Amino acid sequence: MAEMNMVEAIRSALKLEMERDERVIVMGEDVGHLGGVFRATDGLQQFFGSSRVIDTPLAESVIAGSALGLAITGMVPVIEMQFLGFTQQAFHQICQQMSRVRFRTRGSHTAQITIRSPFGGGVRTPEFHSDSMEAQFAQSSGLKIAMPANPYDAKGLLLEAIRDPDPVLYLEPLRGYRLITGEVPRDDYTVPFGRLRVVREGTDVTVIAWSGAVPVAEKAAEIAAEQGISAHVVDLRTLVPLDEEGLVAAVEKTGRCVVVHESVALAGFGAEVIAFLQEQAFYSLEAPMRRVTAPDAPYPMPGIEDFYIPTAEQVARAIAQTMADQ
Amino acid sequence: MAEMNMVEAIRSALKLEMERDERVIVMGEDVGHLGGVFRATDGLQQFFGSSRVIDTPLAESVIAGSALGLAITGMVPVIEMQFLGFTQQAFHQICQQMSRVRFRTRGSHTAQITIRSPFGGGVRTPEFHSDSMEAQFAQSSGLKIAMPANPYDAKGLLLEAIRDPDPVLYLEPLRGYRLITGEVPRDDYTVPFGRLRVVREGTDVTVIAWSGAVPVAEKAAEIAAEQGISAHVVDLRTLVPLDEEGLVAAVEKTGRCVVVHESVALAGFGAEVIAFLQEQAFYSLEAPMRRVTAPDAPYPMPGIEDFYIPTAEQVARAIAQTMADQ
Amino acid sequence: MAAKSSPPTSAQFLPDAKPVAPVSVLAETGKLNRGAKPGMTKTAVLEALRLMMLGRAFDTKCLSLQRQGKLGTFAPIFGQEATLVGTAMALDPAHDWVVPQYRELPAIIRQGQPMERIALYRQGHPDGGIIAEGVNVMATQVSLAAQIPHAVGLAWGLKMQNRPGVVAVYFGDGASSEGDFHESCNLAGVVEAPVIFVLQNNGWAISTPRDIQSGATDLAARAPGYGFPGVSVDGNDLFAVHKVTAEAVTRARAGLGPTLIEAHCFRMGPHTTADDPTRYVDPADLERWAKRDPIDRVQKYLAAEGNWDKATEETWEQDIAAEVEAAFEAASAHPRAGPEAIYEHVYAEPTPTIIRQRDAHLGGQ
Amino acid sequence: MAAKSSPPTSAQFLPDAKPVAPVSVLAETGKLNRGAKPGMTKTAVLEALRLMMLGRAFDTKCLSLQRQGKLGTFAPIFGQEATLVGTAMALDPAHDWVVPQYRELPAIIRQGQPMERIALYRQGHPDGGIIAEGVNVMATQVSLAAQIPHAVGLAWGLKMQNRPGVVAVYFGDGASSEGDFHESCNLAGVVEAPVIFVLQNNGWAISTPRDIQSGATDLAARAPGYGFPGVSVDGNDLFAVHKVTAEAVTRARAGLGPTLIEAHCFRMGPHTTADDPTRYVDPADLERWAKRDPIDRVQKYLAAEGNWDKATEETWEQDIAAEVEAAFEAASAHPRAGPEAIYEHVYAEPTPTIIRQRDAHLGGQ
Ligand SMILES: Cc1ncc(C[n+]2csc(CCOP(=O)(O)OP(=O)(O)O)c2C)c(N)n1
Ligand SMILES: Cc1ncc(C[n+]2csc(CCOP(=O)(O)OP(=O)(O)O)c2C)c(N)n1
Ligand SMILES: [Mg+2]
Ligand SMILES: [Mg+2]
Repeated sequence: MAEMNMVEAIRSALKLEMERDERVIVMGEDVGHLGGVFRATDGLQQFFGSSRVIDTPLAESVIAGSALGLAITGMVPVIEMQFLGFTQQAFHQICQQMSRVRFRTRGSHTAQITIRSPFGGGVRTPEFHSDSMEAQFAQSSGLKIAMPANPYDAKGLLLEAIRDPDPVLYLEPLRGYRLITGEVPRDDYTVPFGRLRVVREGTDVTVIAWSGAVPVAEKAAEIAAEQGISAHVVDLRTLVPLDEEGLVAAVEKTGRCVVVHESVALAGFGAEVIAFLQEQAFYSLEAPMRRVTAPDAPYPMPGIEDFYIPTAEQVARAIAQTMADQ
Repeated sequence: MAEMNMVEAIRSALKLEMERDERVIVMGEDVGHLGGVFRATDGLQQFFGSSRVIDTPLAESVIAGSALGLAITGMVPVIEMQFLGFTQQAFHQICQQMSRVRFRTRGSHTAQITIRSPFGGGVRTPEFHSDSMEAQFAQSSGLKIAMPANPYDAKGLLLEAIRDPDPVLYLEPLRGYRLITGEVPRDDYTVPFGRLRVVREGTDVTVIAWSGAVPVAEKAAEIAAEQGISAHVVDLRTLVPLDEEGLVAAVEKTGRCVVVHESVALAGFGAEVIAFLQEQAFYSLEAPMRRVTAPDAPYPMPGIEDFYIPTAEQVARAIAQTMADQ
Repeated sequence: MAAKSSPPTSAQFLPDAKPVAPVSVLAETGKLNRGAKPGMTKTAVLEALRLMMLGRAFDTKCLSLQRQGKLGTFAPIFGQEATLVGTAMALDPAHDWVVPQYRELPAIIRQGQPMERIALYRQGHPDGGIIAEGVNVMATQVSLAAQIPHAVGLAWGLKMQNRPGVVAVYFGDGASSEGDFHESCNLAGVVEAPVIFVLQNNGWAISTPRDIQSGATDLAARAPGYGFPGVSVDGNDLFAVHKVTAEAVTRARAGLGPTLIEAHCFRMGPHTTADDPTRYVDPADLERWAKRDPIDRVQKYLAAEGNWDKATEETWEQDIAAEVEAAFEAASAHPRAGPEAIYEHVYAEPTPTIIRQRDAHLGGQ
Repeated sequence: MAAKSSPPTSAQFLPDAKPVAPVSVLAETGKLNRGAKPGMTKTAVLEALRLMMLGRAFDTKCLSLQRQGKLGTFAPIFGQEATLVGTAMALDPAHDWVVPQYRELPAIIRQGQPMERIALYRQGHPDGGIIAEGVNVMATQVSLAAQIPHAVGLAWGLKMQNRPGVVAVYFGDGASSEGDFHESCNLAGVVEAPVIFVLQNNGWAISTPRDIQSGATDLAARAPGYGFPGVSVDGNDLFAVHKVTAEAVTRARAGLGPTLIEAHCFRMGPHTTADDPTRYVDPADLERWAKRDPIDRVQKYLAAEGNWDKATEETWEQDIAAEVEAAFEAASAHPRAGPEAIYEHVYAEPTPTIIRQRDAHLGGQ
């Protein structure tokens, strides 16, 4: 065990897996010599050489697209997309090509590829750097989506992702890169996909979050506790596959639910969570489920981004309102 | 009034608006000399000349991106994207650029652009040609989404779209291009955005659909009627803006709801509709709302696509199940 | 184009005033150009001819099935046979790869993909997507240019692993306008990937003619902008196409990186069976290009050498027709796919969501 | 690179063995090359120098504010002044457009955008995005190469309407690897749009050096592949940059279409204030390029002509500093933005959903 922040946990997983499996390569913009703009790949090129830790030209579509070719030759590419907002340029390669190659060829060709990318706001970045767009990828059948909220899960889910025979979009909460720390085993372990994590046990209302929204939900639960409300906080960990059983159980437990995420509300993944629960746990519901999200507006300029990102206070308010609903 | 099919109604709107407003230009792959692969722009180049009806190189991103530049010079581009599946190549230009230019410049620059595109299955097309991806665009604040289900709305919504000062994604149900016919005024009229249409009055259960799913919902309502169930069918017409009031009223009326769409279930727009209604009409709900959608798999090969697209029978079954729920 | 460059400019890189003369070996008459050599053994020429004829026969059969409503939309190769076969014959199917767009039938067959699979694909059967074990081809690509990045990745991977293969990736003049073309060429130039970009300039992208597709006189002229050679070749000349591809293969195997080949040919048929080219193709062009027919040309060459006559042609045509027939019969005998096929191969293991949806669906809900 | 082209090939388009000599007018010493003319009036040279100095002073100020935590991340122009000003000075702000990436401060100022707006933008204020009435610039572009299609559309639109304008679009060597670069150049070539592609090759894309960015010897060599001229120019040479841009403007105004300019310069500062270039930039390179400083060079030239001296330099620096100071003061006096700004300008009219969300938000929910 060692105390690590998110970036360190990610780097530790990359290093471990590259040592264990020589098919694994790391590629992307500035990942090599510089070690990534957030240093997630720091030292890897020095250790593994520039044939395994590869600086690419600035071209997201061919980064994703060539990874599919590389995978077909038996390599296991781990791509860093510098910011999630810039995966839009590679949308067709990710969503239509690598995600569907298995389906299209009935398993003849597959895409064991991991795409790592930071996302989310709160660090005063320029436009696009803070965009949360996990829901846009969720429609792409064939792609898995992992979104760790803490260093332990970051390492375990990344190892699971790299070893997964299918393409995985692995999203990292930028704001938490250095802020979120925790105990992480030095050795090999994986966190299975499709199992949510109970962050905090509670009895009155279930709060569902993932990635950077988990600490917000936790803090809201503390505020709620001061008001005498016991919030049950769960972290989805992976959106695809979704822990259907776990979700239903978590909501049946309290009969009330608040979903928190950083992307806009409209057609966000929170809508899917609510629609699913509404179908599967309707009769346990004592009040309408609520969403706390960004408003349906583009991510704004740094000067006003604090008004845009859901806060613990907003979540706490939603919890209180949900409790007040009959 | 004249009897028109969908393609004719669309063409009639284009022609009318190009005559009325000389800033309007039509551009895209094969829209000029050929008149579009589905003939939606047939005859327009002959009539308006090749400087207003423009065949472009095969490059979706610059088609969308150059339209933004054109709009800033005061032109009003109406783009045809040959199939919705191929807008993924232009995703960053549509979702990050044209949709946000107003927000970014606080209204200094705007994007009066319409993007027309066919989508949806049932006509045995090759891969990607049938993909339904409206929900992926719905996360892009700044973009409006219109999805007409019949020739009257097709013309009226298209005229509204072209005149709207904001970018509009206007999606056309491929399967219905020639199959769906109806009376259409020859003259100028618009159908306002954000007002759903009641397709069929009913009292027991509300069925919500848009575009190509509307006829499916209608047929299901007929089947249900034979079983003594009175279905209230509504057509959203536009997803953005959403007719919030109309939706709540439609569901409060019956207390039961089935949402039908052709895209995959996961994070589809049906999830948003259900999440919204769950928040706003919870206390009227007598049973869980249900979704009838494509399964969470890529659009399959033509030989099995009939198993993939939601059928009236499946919707009727969902209606019956919803009625059976206590 | 020359006019475009005036007034005087300091520019060091000027567009050519007119297209370069494409590499040519076998004249339209079926005679070798003066001093030119076929560059293929007699056996290879016969194999190539057979593949070209097979390709054409297969599509002719498909066209008739399609008209009977027994087949979905497809893109016939008519007229492009020499480009496809000339390139493919320069490859070693054991090591080299073919990455197709959707109009590369004989190249795929030459790599070893069973014709039956192709028939199945055209019938709309999901199993038509299966790539036979050990066959170095990628699946049909419907999204234009999207295959080009894959090909670069394949070539790069082979190089990383010191494997001997070279990758030939096919795409059209239309596809060459897509961003993926550029990003791929550029990456390939940086990593010196053993990849050959086969740009089939058949004059059309559906109804869009070449001069609306690009302002460049030669699309092969793009290669130096990525640091590798580009060559313009008569795409209806089997020997010329084979020659320039063989050179590109040699360069790639020697570690010298990519080549861009622009093969000038003409789409003699419809874009796909859903298209009506009489709306936009000038019949005079068709006539002109018909005289340059790639199959005819090789048959004339062989006949002049005493290796081809009407009788042989008839026997071959019968054999080939039988082979095509057999492929379609085998495909038709393949068990039909049911709804369960939708839920298979989405992931290596179905997710709980997929299992729930499948069970509901197959259970009749 | 020459080695790359062997073994012998039939290719007609071969990459250059080494880069061409960039167009040069004013030597590093500040002396005109033999027979060369500045090509700008004295007044224009002084205006250009002032803009270059202003650009550098603005960024120096920003850097110090940023270090004090009073400013967000930004990309300084250090070293690229001559490329930016030499191109901008060839434009007519009344008709011509500047479409920037994010490192084009003096070009935008020259077009007429008030410095105060730029200061506001850097302070993270949403109103920093407002383009002043009648100023022909587009907004800062953060998504690389995404502005290039816009520029082509702008130029095309001006041409369609027979308006006189020309569009200069700026982007980096890194951005030139994006698909949008290619699609834009290609469309511009087809429609002969009056657009000038200003590729600022500053040697780096964050930490990625030019030779990982492309295998091409010259990026300007890409132009013929789109049917228009490409020119390589010393980007630290104000006169050379101005000359090739003026030629491109003349061509564009004459209806002869686009030009691609590759300006060779060097990023003397960090990529952005979030970057630590000491991790990857060789100090020897910085030293070498420091000797080629674009401002210094023009000052030397003017001094030799008797139009510049230390005293003038000091006065200018003080004036410029005051101007920059005033811009930041004006920006700081701008009313702060509140949460309501998030809900404004999403659409021309807010949708019911936005109104509901806004009311809930501002109502404290
Ligand atoms: C990304 C994308 N955009 C549009 C289409 C629709 N489409 C199919 S084929 C075609 C023309 C292709 O032309 P070309 O690349 O020259 O190939 P050819 O058909 O001539 O062999 C178009 C526009 C597509 N399949 N993919
Ligand atoms: C589409 C996209 N991908 C990645 C980034 C992240 N990024 C910002 S600047 C930069 C390097 C840009 O290099 P270049 O185009 O040469 O411009 P320069 O910064 O040198 O002026 C990168 C990778 C981005 N902003 N946009
Ligand atoms: Mg073509
Ligand atoms: Mg650069």
